[in-house]
Amino acid sequence: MLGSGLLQGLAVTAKNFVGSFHDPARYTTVEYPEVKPALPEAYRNFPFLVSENATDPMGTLRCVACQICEKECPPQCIYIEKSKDKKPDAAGKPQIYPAIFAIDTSVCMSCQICVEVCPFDAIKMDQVFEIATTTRFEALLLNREQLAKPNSYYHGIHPTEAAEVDARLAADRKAAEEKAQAAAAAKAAAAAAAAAKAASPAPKAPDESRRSPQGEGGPPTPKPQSERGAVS
Amino acid sequence: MESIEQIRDRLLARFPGAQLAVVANPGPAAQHGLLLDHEHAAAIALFLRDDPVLRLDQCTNVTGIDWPEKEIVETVKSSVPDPAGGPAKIVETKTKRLQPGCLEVVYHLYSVQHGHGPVILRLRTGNRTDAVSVPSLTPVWRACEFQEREVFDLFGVTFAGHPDLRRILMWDGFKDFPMRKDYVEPDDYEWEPTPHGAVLEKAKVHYPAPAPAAPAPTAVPPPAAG
Amino acid sequence: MSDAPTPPPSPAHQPASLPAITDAERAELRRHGILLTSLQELYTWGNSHSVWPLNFGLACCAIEMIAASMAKFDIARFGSEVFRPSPRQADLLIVSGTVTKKMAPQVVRLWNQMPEPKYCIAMGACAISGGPFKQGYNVLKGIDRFIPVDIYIPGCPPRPEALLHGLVQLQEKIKGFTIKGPDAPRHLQKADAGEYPVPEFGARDLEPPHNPAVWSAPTLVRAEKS
Amino acid sequence: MNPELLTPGGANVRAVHDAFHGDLLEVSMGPHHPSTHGVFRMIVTLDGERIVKLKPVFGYLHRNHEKLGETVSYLGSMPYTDRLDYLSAMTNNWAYAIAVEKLAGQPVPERAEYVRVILAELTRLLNHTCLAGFLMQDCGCSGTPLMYAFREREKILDLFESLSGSRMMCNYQRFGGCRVDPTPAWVDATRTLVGNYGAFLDEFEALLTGNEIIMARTQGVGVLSAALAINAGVTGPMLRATGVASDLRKSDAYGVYPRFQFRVPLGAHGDVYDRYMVRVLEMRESIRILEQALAGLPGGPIMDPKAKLRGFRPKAGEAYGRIEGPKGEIGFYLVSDGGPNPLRYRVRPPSFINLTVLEDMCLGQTVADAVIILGSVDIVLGEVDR
Repeated sequence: MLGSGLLQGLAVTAKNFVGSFHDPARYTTVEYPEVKPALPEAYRNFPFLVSENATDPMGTLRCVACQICEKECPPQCIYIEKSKDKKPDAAGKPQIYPAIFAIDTSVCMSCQICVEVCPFDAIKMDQVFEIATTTRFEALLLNREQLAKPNSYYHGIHPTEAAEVDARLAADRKAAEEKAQAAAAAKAAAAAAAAAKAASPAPKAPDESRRSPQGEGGPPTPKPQSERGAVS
Repeated sequence: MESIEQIRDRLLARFPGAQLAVVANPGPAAQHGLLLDHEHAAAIALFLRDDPVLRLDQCTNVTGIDWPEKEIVETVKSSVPDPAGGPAKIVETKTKRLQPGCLEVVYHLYSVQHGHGPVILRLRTGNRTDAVSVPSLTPVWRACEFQEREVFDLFGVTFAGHPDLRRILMWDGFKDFPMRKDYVEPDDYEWEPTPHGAVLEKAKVHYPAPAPAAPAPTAVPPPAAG
Repeated sequence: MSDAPTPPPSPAHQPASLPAITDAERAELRRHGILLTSLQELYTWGNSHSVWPLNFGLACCAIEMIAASMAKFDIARFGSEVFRPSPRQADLLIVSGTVTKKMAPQVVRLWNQMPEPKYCIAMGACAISGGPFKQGYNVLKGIDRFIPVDIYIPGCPPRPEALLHGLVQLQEKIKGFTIKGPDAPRHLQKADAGEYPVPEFGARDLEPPHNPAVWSAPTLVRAEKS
Repeated sequence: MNPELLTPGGANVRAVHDAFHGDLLEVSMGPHHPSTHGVFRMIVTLDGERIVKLKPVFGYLHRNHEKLGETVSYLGSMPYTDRLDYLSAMTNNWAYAIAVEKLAGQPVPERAEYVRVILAELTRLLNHTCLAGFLMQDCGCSGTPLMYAFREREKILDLFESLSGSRMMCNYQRFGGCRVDPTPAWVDATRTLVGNYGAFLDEFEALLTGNEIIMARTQGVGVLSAALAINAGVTGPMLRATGVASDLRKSDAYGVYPRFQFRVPLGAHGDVYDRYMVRVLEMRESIRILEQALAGLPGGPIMDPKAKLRGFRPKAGEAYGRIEGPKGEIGFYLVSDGGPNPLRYRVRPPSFINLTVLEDMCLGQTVADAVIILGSVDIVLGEVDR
């Protein structure tokens, strides 16, 4: 019958209209400014820098200014200048740190490649999206101080991933300590030998090899693929 | 499907005067190409389209490649026998050779009817400046119409026999061919807060002359060191 | 000062400069059931809650803009659901996506055709600065090179919630306007031209590449990399 | 095949013009026009209300994707592919990954192949649903079908977001696998969505498919012949609506598609209605594929352990990889000279090449029909202009 298709369609819209008053599946509107959206753990917006300690964010940045993310960033929105001096990191080891670390959020496309290539788990993706501003040049270029956020914040937004990262870092640190102890023992043995045979060079601390690459070299210990965040 | 050599041999039997060369692809994909001469290109394309065995009725992809001039250093090792009767000396002679550049148009052909492919056809221009014409295959496959226009627009290859050869992506008065390797883009860099590499070089042109003693002006407060 | 039965603006929405009456006095009056408002408040209140956007999408961000106008995010809750197809009926230009050099003159023309008061939101990285496509030959490095932008929403693309947040920011900005004086909106100031020059297509770039009356970037000197 | 039909501005133009003897009017539609799906522009020459000539104008969203692809690394191009056809980022990712994997001879683990199929079919659902909504918007059903389509789109986007971190720009595939492993919870959520999608399609079809106005508006409009469609490189649902059984999932048998039972819906008339119906039927088949893929999802690694993320330098050579995207054959042609970035990076955009026949479909139709014919081609400007 001519018109039956139209009536059928009207029945569908009527069902949706009535349903929107009592059926949660048909009432889909989120009440955004009042109710903040429940963001999934994997959600990413712009990068931030992880610092170990909330009280001294600049002193405990994980970033060692290796500039890998700067090179890999497809739209080139990261700018890093290395420090001239070294400062102790969270483990007390002297490290180069980023004297300038800037991210131009007016260019960043939130692709997460900087996070994937960082061998030090120093840069991670933030979830803050309410960043509309009235000025472009000052407000959208984030510098080191604005980017640094403590590890606890990271745990708050990506709990599963952060726990994995912490476990991995702890394992690395432990392995490095054991190696250092072994090296120290070897050094002691070598020193005993050197007492007889003068001027033997001290072996390089193995921890140095993990934290040393600056510039051209690849990442020292690429993360195994299976450990790359399995978050959903 | 026949191998590219079989297709070449069949084509040579059909078009005796044609200059055909197999362009080998050393990569794992092993999709080899067939370089055609300009004179027979359209006839060969028509043959490939209508041949009942091949029936390459669809030309899915047309694209250009820019091969700029390249200086190739060839090292030839030759052993010179020692006149004194000792072991032969190995002498390396390096010759520099200028490989002329060209623009290349690549066609990927598939058969919808038989479900096979790709057969890759290649056409090369004489050089990159004045002899930039190749025959158009749009009369054989309509699919080439917009894609050849795009190659004309971005690479500057002119297609003889194309029904409507105009710029397609850039505006009509545009003067350059942006996909060529030696294209220099207009200088509109003024605010580049995160430059490196080539962008830094371009941004530097806009930097003010450094003041003798005063610190360089910055738009954002420099982060406190510490 | 005129009394009118309008919904009281929430304290956060108070304009900054009200010489006659303080917020505390106003709150006290409201407690007694007296609503006070001014012509200025009425004007900005009405203005800010009926911002009709232009039905104008450029690229990826336009899909998120459409999503924001659909059932889940429902931009109608902010009085902005009436997407007008004609610029003559629109108040807000949401530049949602990459502005290419080929498109930039049309965007400026659309902006010129919109009646005052009009506002512009640059949605997404591309509209702000060219974004990930910034280093390309056909991409305008930010729409603010030619027209004044009120709100920048970074993101690639921003979530629909981020667009709503940007819209709320715009409403806040409108509520902060005064009818006269230095805080008056752009269109009520005598210096404002209203019409913005439309760039022309040049041989290699837009002419001019930016409008110096609207846009000037600070210089940020970056050092040579070690 | 009549060669005159294949030449633009051929026999059709003169025939129509002679029949009407009217004065011609040139109308520019776009680049800002509510019906052009973005910044597409058509210069239409009208004789009364009939179209005698139609020239598409491109380039308003030409953002030099291919040039950028030659300046950034192979990995760095992956997020840019999201922005090609921004309604179906996952299939763009996959097509690019397949091309690079061909170029480098990189194997992909089985689990990743299954996940890719799941995501590609979800993308197909998403794209076809939105397209149906936009097409109906062009027909004049303002709002309602698009609202319903976007309601379902949000559900699929929630899945994409919880897996990849972004609603639209997923950047999910890698060379030799996928970036993150889906959790069992994600797989369950997908199963629920797929289970409910059939009911939504029933509702959507009840709203649209039998509607007399839509039938009157779309049947017999924009007819495309099979011979011209093949010759003009038309692919995807547009080609199948003309009755040509061509689906790369069957003919190329890439990924793990040969393991799944599904049919390829074909049209008979090649008009706008057939193109709509083919897409609706394809969604039903996608649901079948999704059910099979979710049931058979194997364990194991999601990335090939030997796959390289940084410093990826394939050997010199070239490769053309293609898959069946929602809009047709999306392919990537890569030429490597052994360096960190490709020497040539070319995207074969399906909707751009499908537009080749736009003029042929529109000739003789009214200007209002041109709008829905364009709608039925299913273009996304990010891909048309790149």
